[in-house]
Amino acid sequence: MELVKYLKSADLKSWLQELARENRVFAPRNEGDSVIFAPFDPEQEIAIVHPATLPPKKTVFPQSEKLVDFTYSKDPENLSRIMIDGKEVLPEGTAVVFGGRPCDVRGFTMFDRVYLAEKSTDIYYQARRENTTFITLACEKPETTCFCHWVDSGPTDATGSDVLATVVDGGYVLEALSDKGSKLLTSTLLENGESRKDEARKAHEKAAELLQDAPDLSGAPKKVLQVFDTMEFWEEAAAKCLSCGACAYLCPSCYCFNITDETIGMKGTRIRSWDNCMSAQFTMEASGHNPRPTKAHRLRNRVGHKFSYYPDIHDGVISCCGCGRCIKSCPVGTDIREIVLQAIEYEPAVGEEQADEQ
Amino acid sequence: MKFQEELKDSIRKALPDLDVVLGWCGSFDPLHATPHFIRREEDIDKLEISPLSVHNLATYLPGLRGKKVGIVVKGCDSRSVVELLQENLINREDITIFGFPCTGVVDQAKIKKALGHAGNVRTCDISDSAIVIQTEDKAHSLTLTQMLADKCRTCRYPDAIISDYFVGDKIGEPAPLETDYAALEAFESLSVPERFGYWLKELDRCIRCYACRSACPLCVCRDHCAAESRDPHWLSQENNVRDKVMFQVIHAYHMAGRCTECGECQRACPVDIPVLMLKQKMNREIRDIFQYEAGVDPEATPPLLSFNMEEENITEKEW
Amino acid sequence: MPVLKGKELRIVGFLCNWCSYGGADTAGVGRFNQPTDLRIIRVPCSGRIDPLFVVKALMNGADGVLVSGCHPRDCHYAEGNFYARRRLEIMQRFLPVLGYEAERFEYTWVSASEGQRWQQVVASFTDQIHKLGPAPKIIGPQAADTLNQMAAAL
Amino acid sequence: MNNKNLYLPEMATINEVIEETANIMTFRVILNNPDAMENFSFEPGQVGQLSSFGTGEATFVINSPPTRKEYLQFSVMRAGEVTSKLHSLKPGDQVGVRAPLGNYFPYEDMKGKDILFIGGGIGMAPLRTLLLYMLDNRKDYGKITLLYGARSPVDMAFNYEVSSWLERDDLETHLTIDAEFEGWPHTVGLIPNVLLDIAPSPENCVAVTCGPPIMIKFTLQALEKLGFTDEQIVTTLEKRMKCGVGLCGRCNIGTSYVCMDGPVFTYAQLKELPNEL
Repeated sequence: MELVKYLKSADLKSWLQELARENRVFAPRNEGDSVIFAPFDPEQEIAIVHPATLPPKKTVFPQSEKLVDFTYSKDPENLSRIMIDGKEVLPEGTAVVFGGRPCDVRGFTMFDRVYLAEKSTDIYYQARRENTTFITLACEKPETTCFCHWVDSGPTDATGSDVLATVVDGGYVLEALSDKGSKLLTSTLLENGESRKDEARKAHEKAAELLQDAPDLSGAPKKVLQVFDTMEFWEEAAAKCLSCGACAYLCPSCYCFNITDETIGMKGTRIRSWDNCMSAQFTMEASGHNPRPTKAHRLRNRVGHKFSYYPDIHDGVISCCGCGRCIKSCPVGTDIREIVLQAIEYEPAVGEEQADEQ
Repeated sequence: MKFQEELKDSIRKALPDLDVVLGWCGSFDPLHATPHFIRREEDIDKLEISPLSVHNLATYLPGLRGKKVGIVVKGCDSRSVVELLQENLINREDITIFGFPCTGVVDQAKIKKALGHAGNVRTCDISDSAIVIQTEDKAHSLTLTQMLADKCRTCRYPDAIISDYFVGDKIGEPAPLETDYAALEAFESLSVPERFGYWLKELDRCIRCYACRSACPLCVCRDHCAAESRDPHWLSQENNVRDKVMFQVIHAYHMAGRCTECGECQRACPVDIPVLMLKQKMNREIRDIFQYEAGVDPEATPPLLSFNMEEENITEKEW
Repeated sequence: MPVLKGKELRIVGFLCNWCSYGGADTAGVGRFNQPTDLRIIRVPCSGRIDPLFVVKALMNGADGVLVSGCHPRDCHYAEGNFYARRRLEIMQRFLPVLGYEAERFEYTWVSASEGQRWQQVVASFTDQIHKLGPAPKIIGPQAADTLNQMAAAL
Repeated sequence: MNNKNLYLPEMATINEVIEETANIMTFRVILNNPDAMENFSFEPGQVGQLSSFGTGEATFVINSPPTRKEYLQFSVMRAGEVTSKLHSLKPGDQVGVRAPLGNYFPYEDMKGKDILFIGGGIGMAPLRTLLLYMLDNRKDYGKITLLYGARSPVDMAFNYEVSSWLERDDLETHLTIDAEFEGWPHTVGLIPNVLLDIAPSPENCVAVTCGPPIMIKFTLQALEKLGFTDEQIVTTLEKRMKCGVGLCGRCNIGTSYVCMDGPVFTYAQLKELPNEL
């Protein structure tokens, strides 16, 4: 059932407009000096030449979303008694996300293992995930901050995507990778793409050739855990960290959240919003105790979760897709690659080893 | 930089008495620098001072209180140090300041724009007048003055205001390349709905990472910020532009009479939101009313912590 | 003074407990006719007012904000209104950069005995806000209008 | 896949409020949906998210035993925003309940063994569930000993039950307070010291302990001194939680999520975890 189509560059907007009749369509566009995913607007240029500043994470995992709407009302029989009614607010409609990169979309597979787990399925996430179709754009060349191939992926890895689009002369080769993807490729604007498959294949090979050698991270889960108690390691790694949340919010695979109540008058909402483990409040307990009191503790959790805890639980899969946004957009250039490699290479000082043995 | 070796010598001399010296070194690509924490002798060699030394390292000082810290400062950074001293947020005797004559730092956003894309920089050579950047397919020669951060184009304090070591020759009072607040004034000439709409549009893409706050050397509440407080409940966690604008107003107001316009808030923003303008507006009004400038005199009393019975430049409304 | 014609707008007033709240009371007791757009929040002192209250009120749907305290030198806490004057003046000058007319916010001084002055202040400020019309709304049912207006302006 | 909404609480009504101490209140709540109440089942040690809409949710152990089904009981110590709000509630007020969550005490494995409960302050709440459950199934367990300590007599929650526990001859109860207090007929001394004085035998015994971190630290040392092995010691942990179902990412200690893999851990399990309590 392999379905391959070809779309002329000139027809891209028309095709997205067709798709927008039945779906909410998101595509990257310029906003100020940044490129972000926004509802497709035929009046605006689609910015797909380079990876977007923000991944399309919010299309499935919004920056904030309603979980429960609640209303207060007075009990007619006892006016001093306030009754509360809570109603779930579930996401509706279907969406198409065009122009994400392989790393961006692969990020959702990190969510899937957690949010779609049998024992605790998150129906909000599930509804969006199942109703969103990803047309992913294969990368032509890596940026300096790209390291998808370090984490068992690559510039044309379509894991998690429904259609893989490859730039070829004059347009795009579109390969359906799922039933959802096939269903999108029915437009009359699309030509049969069989004859251009080779061209796409060649583009994929070229992209792979441009990658530099990747270090072996298979030892990372164990090694990162080994330095857990070496606070000097984390203090040095976190020294320049500002403890903001940019890395987490730009990360396609960071999935932590907060739940808060917001009320106006007799109505309110329980919302879920992005949260990040670099924030001091994240683990701050009401008693004032904080299990991760400094940025070193918090960075340890961030790196530990991605490169040790998550792979330990989920068959060795590193919860990082190598998009490099956390490096590129970090206000102080913290490089997670460097930290992981340092952890792998870390040799405890001799005195310390002795202390451990005692 | 000519004085870089001299600076390294000064640091080498001072390091034995210090826990750490803050400087800059190379980063993930040749176009970027990153803060460098010099703890050991061998770290000194990595120090690099250049127009890429954009970060205001004073941001780290309050967090290092209690330690003996050396810090390399540009003129603008030194104003943040002065302000922190003025507010008793750091102890002068714990800080060793290394100054140098700063000829300006780049604005990465301008370079990105000039290159079209800055993701594949191979080399970057900076001379007194030009930045030559080699990307994977092309060499770009950019005029340094055009790539300078706006704050450098209007700079009046190129030499550190206070320092314990100063390397190189002081520049003195430079001729600014631009007049202060020209962009702000252009913005103010827009219509009311245009101004209102501008912020809604620009801040809509804010992801509330609060890098603007975390990078700010004078946002010293750190883990107790109004942004996340539930009591008082200034902001909701909803993704709405109202709360994003409100946070920027809170930031600007909390900086009133304190902000030195180092521009870290805007530089840190991962989605390039021009948030510095709000602080500039606040500063210009404070300058006009109180003839006050933050971060130039550790002994000065900030305008909002004092008053006059009769305010010379405040005209109250007649009813 | 006649009540202003047309739709009532929403004006938030922050009044200090010692002077202006008393002044408003005096105006009421004296039956001085006033427009009814103003909603009063009593605070201990004008020095208690964080200028951010003003912005918060505007962003949450107020069309105008009025702050009134004791006359300079008459502050119950001696100096509260002197500090307030500096802070509020700065905020008033700041508002235009956000896209709010500076005139949407005023601060003034009314003593407990100045019922007449209070009437004058309320009437004049209400009139001022009506001339400006409703402030743009960021949230609530009218938010869509703002976005359209904004799109048109840009 | 099940399609249950993980975040939608069952609405419940507060049936009774008991002021335990100056900062601890106990709430007995009944789910508004009679079927849900009827079919509600949980294991001793499991927790629930109790919420006051408009303020938020917080995690508390269900401290009524599963064998007593007329209400769900939560004891709440005032500390933050949610607990302060809960403390203002009265019978008849509405709350949300998401429960049961987490694991539970291995009461099946404890059958036939002697049980030693060591509770400090509000830490008595999770122990109460298991204690009452065991008292309701008394013949399944060997000797049961309770050591319950609080700062002072007025800080002792569940006072009204403690007297009946003292009277039982199938339960050995020791009460202790930190410092001398006029009219206090029981022991005075810190829990770990009193524990060493009582010196219960570790043989065929399981120690179940909960309390403030500092108490736990020294109690564990005392238990080790008495010869208890790590496997013989069971405790419960507490972390800031939001989702309660292993997603939101704040309660993990390395790979273990306190909300899913806990809150009940043996000391042996705790020692396996990275040190991030």
